[in-house]
Amino acid sequence: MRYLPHTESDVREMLAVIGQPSLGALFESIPAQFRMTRALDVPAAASEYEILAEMDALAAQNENAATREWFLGAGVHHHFIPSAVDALISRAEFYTSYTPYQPEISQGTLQAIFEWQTMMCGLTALEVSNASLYDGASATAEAVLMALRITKRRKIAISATLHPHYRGVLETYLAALDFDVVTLPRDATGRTLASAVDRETACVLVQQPNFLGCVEDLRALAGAAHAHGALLVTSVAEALSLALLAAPGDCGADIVCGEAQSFGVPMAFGGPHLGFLTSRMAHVRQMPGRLVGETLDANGERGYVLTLSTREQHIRRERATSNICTNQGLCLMMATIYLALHGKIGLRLLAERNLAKAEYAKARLRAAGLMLPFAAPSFNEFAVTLREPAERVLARARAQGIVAGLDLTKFAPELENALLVCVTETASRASIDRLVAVLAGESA
Amino acid sequence: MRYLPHTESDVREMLAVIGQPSLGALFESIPAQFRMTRALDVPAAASEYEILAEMDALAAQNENAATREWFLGAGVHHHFIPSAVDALISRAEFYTSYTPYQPEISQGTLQAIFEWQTMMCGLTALEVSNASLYDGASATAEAVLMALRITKRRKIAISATLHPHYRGVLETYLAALDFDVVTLPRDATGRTLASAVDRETACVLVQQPNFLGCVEDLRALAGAAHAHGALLVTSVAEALSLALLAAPGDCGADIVCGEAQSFGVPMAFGGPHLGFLTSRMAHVRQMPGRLVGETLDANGERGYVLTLSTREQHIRRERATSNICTNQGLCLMMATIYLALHGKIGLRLLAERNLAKAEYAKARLRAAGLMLPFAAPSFNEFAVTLREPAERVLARARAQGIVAGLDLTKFAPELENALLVCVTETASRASIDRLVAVLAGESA
Amino acid sequence: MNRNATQGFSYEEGLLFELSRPGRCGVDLPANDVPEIDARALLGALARDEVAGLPELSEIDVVRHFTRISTWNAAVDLGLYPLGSCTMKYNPKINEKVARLAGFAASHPFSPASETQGLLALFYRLERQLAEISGMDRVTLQPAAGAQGELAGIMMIRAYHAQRGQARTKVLVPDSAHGTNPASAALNGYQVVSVPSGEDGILHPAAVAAAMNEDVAGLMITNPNTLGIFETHLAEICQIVHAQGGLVYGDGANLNALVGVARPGDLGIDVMHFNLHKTFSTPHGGGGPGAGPVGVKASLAPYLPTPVVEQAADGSYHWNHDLPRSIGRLHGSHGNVGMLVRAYAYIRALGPDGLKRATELAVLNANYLLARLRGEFHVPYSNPVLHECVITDRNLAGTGVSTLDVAKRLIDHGYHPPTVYFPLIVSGALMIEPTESESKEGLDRFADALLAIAEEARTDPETVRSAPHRTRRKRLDETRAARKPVLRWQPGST
Amino acid sequence: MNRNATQGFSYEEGLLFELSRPGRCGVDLPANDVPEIDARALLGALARDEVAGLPELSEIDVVRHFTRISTWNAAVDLGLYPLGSCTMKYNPKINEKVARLAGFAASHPFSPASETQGLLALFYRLERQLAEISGMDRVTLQPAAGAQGELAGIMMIRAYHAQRGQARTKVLVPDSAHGTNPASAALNGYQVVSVPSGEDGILHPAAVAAAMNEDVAGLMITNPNTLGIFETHLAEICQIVHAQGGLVYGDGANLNALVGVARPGDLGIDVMHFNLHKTFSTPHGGGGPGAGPVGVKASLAPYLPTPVVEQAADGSYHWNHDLPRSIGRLHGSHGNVGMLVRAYAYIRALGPDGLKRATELAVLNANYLLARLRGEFHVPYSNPVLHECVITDRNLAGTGVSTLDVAKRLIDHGYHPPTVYFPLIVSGALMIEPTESESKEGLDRFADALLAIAEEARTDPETVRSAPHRTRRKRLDETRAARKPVLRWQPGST
Ligand SMILES: Cc1ncc(COP(=O)(O)O)c(C=O)c1O
Ligand SMILES: Cc1ncc(COP(=O)(O)O)c(C=O)c1O
Repeated sequence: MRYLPHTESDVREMLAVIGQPSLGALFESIPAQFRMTRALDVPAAASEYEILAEMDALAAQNENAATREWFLGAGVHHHFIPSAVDALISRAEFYTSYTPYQPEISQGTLQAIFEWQTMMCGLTALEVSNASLYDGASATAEAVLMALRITKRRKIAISATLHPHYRGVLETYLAALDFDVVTLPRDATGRTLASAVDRETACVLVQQPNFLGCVEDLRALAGAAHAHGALLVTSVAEALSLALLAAPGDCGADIVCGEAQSFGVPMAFGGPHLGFLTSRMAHVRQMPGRLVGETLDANGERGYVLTLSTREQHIRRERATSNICTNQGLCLMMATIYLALHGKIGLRLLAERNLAKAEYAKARLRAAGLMLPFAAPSFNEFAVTLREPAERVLARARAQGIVAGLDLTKFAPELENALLVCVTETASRASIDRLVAVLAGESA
Repeated sequence: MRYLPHTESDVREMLAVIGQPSLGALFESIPAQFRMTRALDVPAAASEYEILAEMDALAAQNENAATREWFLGAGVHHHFIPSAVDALISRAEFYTSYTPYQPEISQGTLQAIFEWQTMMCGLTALEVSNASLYDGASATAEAVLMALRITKRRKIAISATLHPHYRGVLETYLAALDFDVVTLPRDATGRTLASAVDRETACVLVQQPNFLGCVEDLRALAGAAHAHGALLVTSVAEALSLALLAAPGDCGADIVCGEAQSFGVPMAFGGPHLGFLTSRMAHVRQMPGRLVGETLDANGERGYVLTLSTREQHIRRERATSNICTNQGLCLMMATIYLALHGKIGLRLLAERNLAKAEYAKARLRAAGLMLPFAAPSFNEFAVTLREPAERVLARARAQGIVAGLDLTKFAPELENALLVCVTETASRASIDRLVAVLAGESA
Repeated sequence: MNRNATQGFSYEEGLLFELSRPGRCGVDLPANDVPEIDARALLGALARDEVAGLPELSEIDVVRHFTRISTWNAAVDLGLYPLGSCTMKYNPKINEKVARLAGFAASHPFSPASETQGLLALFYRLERQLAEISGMDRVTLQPAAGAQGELAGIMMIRAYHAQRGQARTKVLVPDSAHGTNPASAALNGYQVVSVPSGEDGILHPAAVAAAMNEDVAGLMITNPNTLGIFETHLAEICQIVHAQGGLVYGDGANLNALVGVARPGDLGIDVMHFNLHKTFSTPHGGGGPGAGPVGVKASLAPYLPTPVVEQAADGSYHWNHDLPRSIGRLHGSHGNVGMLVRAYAYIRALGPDGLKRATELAVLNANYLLARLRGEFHVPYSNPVLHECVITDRNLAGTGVSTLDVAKRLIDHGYHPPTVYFPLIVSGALMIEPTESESKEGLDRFADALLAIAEEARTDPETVRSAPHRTRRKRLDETRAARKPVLRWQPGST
Repeated sequence: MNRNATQGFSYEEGLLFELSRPGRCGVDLPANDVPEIDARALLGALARDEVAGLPELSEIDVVRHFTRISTWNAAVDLGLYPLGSCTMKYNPKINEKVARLAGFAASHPFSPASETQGLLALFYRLERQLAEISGMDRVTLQPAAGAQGELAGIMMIRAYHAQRGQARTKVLVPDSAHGTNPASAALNGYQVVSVPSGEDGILHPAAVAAAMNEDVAGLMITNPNTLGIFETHLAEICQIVHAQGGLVYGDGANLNALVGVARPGDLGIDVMHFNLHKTFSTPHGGGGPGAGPVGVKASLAPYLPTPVVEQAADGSYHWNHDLPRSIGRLHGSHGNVGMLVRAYAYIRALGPDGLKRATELAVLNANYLLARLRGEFHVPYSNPVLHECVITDRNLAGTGVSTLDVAKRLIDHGYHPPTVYFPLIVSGALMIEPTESESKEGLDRFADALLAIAEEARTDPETVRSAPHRTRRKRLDETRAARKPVLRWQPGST
């Protein structure tokens, strides 16, 4: 077997040193009745050539953004990823290493995390960033738990326009715990109403832009939360919006969490992606996840180490701020490279381009006589009201090679025939025009 | 522009240090009438996203072995390439470095070349290998020139079954030089007849297996050559055959040259591939191309350097053994990795598998009533006589997604309706059966 | 010093922000083909002025930066990385390739099942393969790592009890357990009760019996445990827990010691996670992503996270969202799918014989290392070990050299140190997991290095205590980092 | 010493053959689905017994081996690699990606044109782009590197004269020329006549006129020349050569100094090669592959190698093999196609403005470096330079430090040395080509390093003379290697 270096004579020599007669004898600490006497019932070993053929065949059965015109987002966004990202994360030093427990031989990973932390602080206008959480959904759950620990209150006010899967995960995380959840309704413009916040409220949780694509007024929500001593937790599912919208930290958000998949991480059927979390320095000891800090070596040279680990499970065990151990390191590396490539200028331009494309699509849809249900501004995603059930239109679009968006029937049943459309820099004007034609029911 | 780091203020500061007013002023040594006053007429700059779209579209127009059943060889062979090959040559240290002129910071490349040299000596049973030539065709031309230098004779006897493109390149290289060429005919079994060798003959050049797939009797040819003091030059277009056929050096070949594309180098429309050349140590000073040798460093530690460079153009100029400078370094790296992965056991197994697949195809074709024109044994490629012009059969096969081989009409007009078929480890029994069906004119 | 490592030059490289120059950019966008929009005009105060925190670099600056800093890392592809419990085995290159196929990497979780049959088929098959390997009945692939798998498992245990009208409040966790075990139980609202290991490092039925009662929801156990020792009493322990209505959670981090040899499900485990980044070779990525599928016995299947993949009579696959007793969703989408693809390719590569052989060789390697080190190094437990072994610094007492020093000195020999000071029940532990990827020669060189360090601790302790010496950065001051945390770069800070 | 480099650890690694163990193998084949064949039985003495020369290793052994040895190389992605004449510019990552698309990488040269229209279109467009950039009329993409391009060019010159019934026997080559120029001429049967450069490093009309006569087939000239200096008399020189019926070959290795600014064709060059691995950024691969297309004026077009791509009225592309006066074929297939794909992607990325800007910045960088070094280092010629500059060790006379020492000491600072002792007309030359990829800060650090070495040569010459100090291997003994060549590993030799 190609992955296994041992020759038969190696095995013999090693057994002799150990003083055991056979490989089987090494397992005698396992009671005999529990030792398997049959082979595993999995398919026979395959050569690389066969694996590739099988995987090619499986891959070919999945619609994907490489071969379709793509307008489906809803928390997982199709953005172009510069080739340098994959080239660099393919450095074995990055992808075949592990958590940088031994800083002297992990400075590459550590420095990149420190750079990531710095960039996320800048993008969210907060003071501390951790080194990733699993995904936007669990990061949001962790952010709420952090707010609960900070405030020691027991009520959570959640915007109705939070991504339904984020809400789902949050509810799963909270199920066993004794907290009250209230839902903040949205107004007719598509934005969250800060009702129901009171002295019991630990935090107001709002998504920016929200699940329906609307840009929330974070300052107003922060005002409402802070007026009662509650925290504002802002969840960001489309991280690129951070380059264009007022930074949550500047608007009063105390914790910003969410999903940074848009920063160079493939959609990949939803994962692995990149949960993030930033907060004020005052709350750092309640933060979940790893943190990298600057220090000096024995020669006084600058270097980086994992730090403040007394928050973490491997030190604090049941009193840890989270149970997370393995996180999304390589996705963080992708995003760090992606952000470094785009930089201050490129990320802004890209965000503006997303805005322009989406605004163009909105204008064309309106011109085609379709209704956009919300008056609130949007970034690169918005709802549109179709003339017939979205399911039918989606099927027609697919037949033309267009993945037109997300049917909102299940997620926002109050909106009839609504479709959530995401328009990123990857959509050309011509393909937007084709989208509009099929959504408006014009023949192609 | 993403590749260019200079900011406008960098440019200004640098010009100030240089003492020039503008970038244009740097070009004043070019007479004004020759300076362009218009922009180049090439397409406007494209973003990565646009380049990828354009290249995807161009690539999609080419039939290729990833999407077809493939039986076309004739010097460019479809073999499976283990993923580790590309992963490793994608190390920037390998592909963004150059010729290892400075050995202290090029030991990676140098050691790999030394390993390649060792392996090629073993495979060909000769004593010295160079560090690549452009391709099999030019390596063959260089081998003949080397034989001419060694023997100081002026006649070359070339087998009629040498790859026609190798013959073409050889004739191009020889055109200006004053040498005589005679062609050694093939016998009815498909093998070269060693007629016309005499005391004037510098070398007998024969391909093994020959262009028509037949395995030559090198010992007999070596005998004929050596009897007249001529050298035997053996050209190998399918390097994998070296793992199965009697090693040319053991059969008396004095120089072995050819193409090692089969060792992990993509077909890529014919290049870049990997010319190789091995010879006896006695002739090393007549060898073209780079050589790596072992030495010691100032501390007495083993290391590797380019050596015997007095043969080369950068030292010897017009008296060099060849004009080659940039060679096929990264292809050599691919092949070195490929050979290391396969190793002694794997390469033999692979060669045996090629033999078995081709023999199966031959048996099935015979069973289907088709004639195989040659009695000589073959390795993984052979000619078959069809019932109608190959062109027609090839078109029918293509319609079924099968690239069935090379129409020999142009290359061996004496063989009517002949097709050259290459069957490697990549062909399953089922796909060979489909091939046989279409070649035999059975309906699919 | 052996010839595994020496000294060479190393590049220096500042932080991205220090390299930044106003006006540089490493990407170009296509020409804009739609009307420009003035964000400030459209959004007013909802827009930000300019982006903060990002550097300005050209493409080559970025490529050089990350290529250079990468060279400061140790990695499996560069040498032995014997972190105990982490299973740093070889990450096959083919797996990296297949995970990047557009049909996987550019697919979307909201694409309907009918348009993603290849992925659903892969999920379906991988689930069944993991179930077969572990002896469990059903598997969810959703958890993003082992710890999230633990959380999911404990949630299912809670739901199971709740369904029976029981609000149990405690979870038993052996003192040798990994930190995620108590943390996961606590995160799920349970009170953690630590159960002491016996003198022989394993859990004894009596200790469990003493702690077990009807207030205990279950026991979390790692088998083989974090000492690499098989929990020989596990079956009996499971019976004790089950007898009181409790369930047993298996931490599958060490499943690589059992694959093809024994199945946790057969031993009495009710629910367990798999770390695909350990046993099933998906790369560790400098800290993730991993994947932490969870297998359950049929009794817990109703509580699995939603959705689950099912196959219809016509052979097609679909998502079933309708599990009324499900604990709900754990991931925004379907989990770390890219890792599932790699793990599937790994299982396909090895097949039944290869999987078992990998287990045997992993266990052979750990035992061989232990045989070579025993005597010179103190071995805290005499039980036979499986895939990893623990030694300590006890024999170095008096030299002033501690486990940390031995670890740092290993770096000079070109080795990533083992896990240190874990498990907590062993003072000065060095927990070594060579995995099956290591050859005999490689192990011999590593053992030689450890033995040389033990010798050096006696002859030249200061050299060991001040290690590493060959790295670009010498020993880093972790205390300083924690005392006055600097967690981001700020203008003027360099 | 500045902070571009320091010391860190480096892995040691033996030769593949030293790591080999009987029985290991790094690949598995699919199960055989056809009857086994006994090669010995079928082939008798035509078969070999067993394979010699190959090691036996598992996949991880091979991966580690090449990963480790790779770390001993300098590379463009790690830092400045200012080899003069070699144009070690940034190799964009997108080009690596597109060259690997199956439609390019898995295509076959014998597939008919109708089935490979994408590739033919790319050939057609790239030919036209190179013609436009150079001011030539037609281009062949077949030559595999610059030297083969020279050979092709000289062959076309010969064919041109032959067509006119002339058997000219000589080719003029300036003394500053690269070694491939005389070698290519000689390989094509010409006698090489060296033409001396003037005091100012460039070629003077008088020198050419003195050597030119009707026995001379042509002149090979590099412009800017290997000193980085524009051949200001080139137009007049071309006239002199043309007047006597000769042709002028342009060595295009330094075309990157002219792209978008001036065109060799406009200056009177009749035939020239392009090094796509220099001007057009295809990676140098540790010594290749490159690609050396050749452009010609219409007068030489009949002699182009066959086949050439042509476009039909319907827009489709085909191969034209029917060039009766062609010099014939130079490559077994169509040349180093993978490099053509990359070069095409590069030209597309830059466009007309980017191509020109790259030229300007390359020239800016060389001039800036020279401005920073002049004074401290001796500059042999005062003419303005374009894309590269030459300095010498003359100012170090008396310190015992030579160009070689300076080069080796640069390694300690983390830089690949420039080309040394070339061009031959300059004693102790250091020929520096920074390319446009280098930023101002990067150049400043490099200049600081060179200046520090000059200073060190005075204060501590021994340190310079024994450099490099920071590398895994110290200065290697090249004389020893040549004296008793060991060109392969043999059993027992370690
Ligand atoms: C024994 C044990 N349990 C649980 C975990 C947690 O798994 P993960 O890191 O995948 O979350 C680990 C990981 O190191 C472990 O070693
Ligand atoms: C001036 C000059 N001419 C010709 C060549 C030869 O080109 P190639 O190496 O592509 O064969 C070179 C390469 O170094 C060169 O610098």
